[in-house]
Amino acid sequence: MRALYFAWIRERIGKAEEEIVVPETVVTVADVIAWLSGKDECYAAAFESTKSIRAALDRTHARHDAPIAGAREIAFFPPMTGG
Amino acid sequence: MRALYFAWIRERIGKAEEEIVVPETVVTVADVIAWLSGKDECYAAAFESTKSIRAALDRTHARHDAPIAGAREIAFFPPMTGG
Amino acid sequence: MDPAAIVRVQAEPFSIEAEIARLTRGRTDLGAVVTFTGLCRDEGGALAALEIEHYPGMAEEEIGRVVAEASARWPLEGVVVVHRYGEILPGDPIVLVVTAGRHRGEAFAAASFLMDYLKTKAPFWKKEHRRGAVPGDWVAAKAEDDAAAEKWRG
Amino acid sequence: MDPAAIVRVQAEPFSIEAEIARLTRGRTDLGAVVTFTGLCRDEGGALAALEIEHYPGMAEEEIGRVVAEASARWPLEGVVVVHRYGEILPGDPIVLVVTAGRHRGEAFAAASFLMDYLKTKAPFWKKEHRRGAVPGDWVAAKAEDDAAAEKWRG
Repeated sequence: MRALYFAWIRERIGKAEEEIVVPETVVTVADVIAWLSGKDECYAAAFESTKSIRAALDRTHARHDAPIAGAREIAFFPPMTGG
Repeated sequence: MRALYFAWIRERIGKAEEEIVVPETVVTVADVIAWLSGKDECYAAAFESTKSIRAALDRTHARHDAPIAGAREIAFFPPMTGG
Repeated sequence: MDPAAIVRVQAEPFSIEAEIARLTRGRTDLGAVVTFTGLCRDEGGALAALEIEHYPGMAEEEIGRVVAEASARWPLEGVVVVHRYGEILPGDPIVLVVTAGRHRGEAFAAASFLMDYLKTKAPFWKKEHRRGAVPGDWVAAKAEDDAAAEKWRG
Repeated sequence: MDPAAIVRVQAEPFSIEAEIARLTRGRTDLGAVVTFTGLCRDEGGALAALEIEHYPGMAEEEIGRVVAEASARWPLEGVVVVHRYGEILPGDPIVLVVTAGRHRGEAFAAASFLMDYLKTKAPFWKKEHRRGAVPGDWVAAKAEDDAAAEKWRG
């Protein structure tokens, strides 16, 4: 699936998007966060404050316990500060 | 004092303003209304529904029981419908 | 410092952007601008025109008092109120309120308050001229407008 | 019929009057138009510029969902939302909401609701570039914005 990163999450990871292939044990948004955090210290730093991470599945806000099954795009970002 | 009339009060009386000299027994706004109503049937028609009459003394909203002493201008109009 | 307060009563149309610019030009401390424009609404296509009568002098003074009341209630950085009189055609603007503040809360609240109060306190009266009908009818004041103004009390 | 709903995400500035005209042109059934403009505010003169990042595609879709929610709650006759991204200088406009209705109540309520929801749901992030400071700081979300959105529930 396509993973997108925004704002300081993007900056810490060092890229705006990438293709990820998660193992079958990764079922929810929270699982993706945990799995990405284990990749290296940049990802770990990006996701260290789990409470500050918002996610979207196929461009719709998703809770951390939402299943990712079927989604083609997952995005991670801090709380919104537009408007 | 100067008396001003607006909207349907003006139309019923047939003039927009006039100089009035009230007797000493006329003390409040309500007294002015009663006194004007007695002038002729046009004034009587203009002021027949006392509840629908608003007044201002020197360009400030005034209740019917407000004393007119010292005012140079008194105005009568229906409830406002601007905005 | 009192906020900039601009009150005008005029026959001419107004430019919303020009009125906003009076409050915002050259400033970088404003976060929120709210405008309300009241339009001449034609219910059912029978209205030929509105004729708006006003009490010259008192209209400006009374709007000024309502603006002062709003400025006392909220930390505003600027207010514009423009109210038209004379003949107004369906679809044309009648009244404009602009409020500027540091945050959106005060700008929204003050604009809404100003309109509720102007409706019941500013000395303007509307007469409806309907197609084919002579003479026109004075618009009756609405109880809901009194209620809207009343809700800001206490 | 659904009201006219126009949502745009763009780098360019916008014209408030042009956006209002999209909703009002040729119509005589509207009584009220409310606009909200959010400006880039510089607290204390230290801000050089804001940089606004957004999630292309989701930004438009999410604003569209918020507009649909507002249209379901109030009898609106038209809505415009324009949100900018990229570099924004102090004093420049960031976001515009326009609501049109027959009466002022729904136009005010919907514009206020839209702003409260856009703040917490539309995927935009602000970075502040301060004079002399490198790099900039991401603006932290405000608890008061969450509370403002929360008050419309239930």
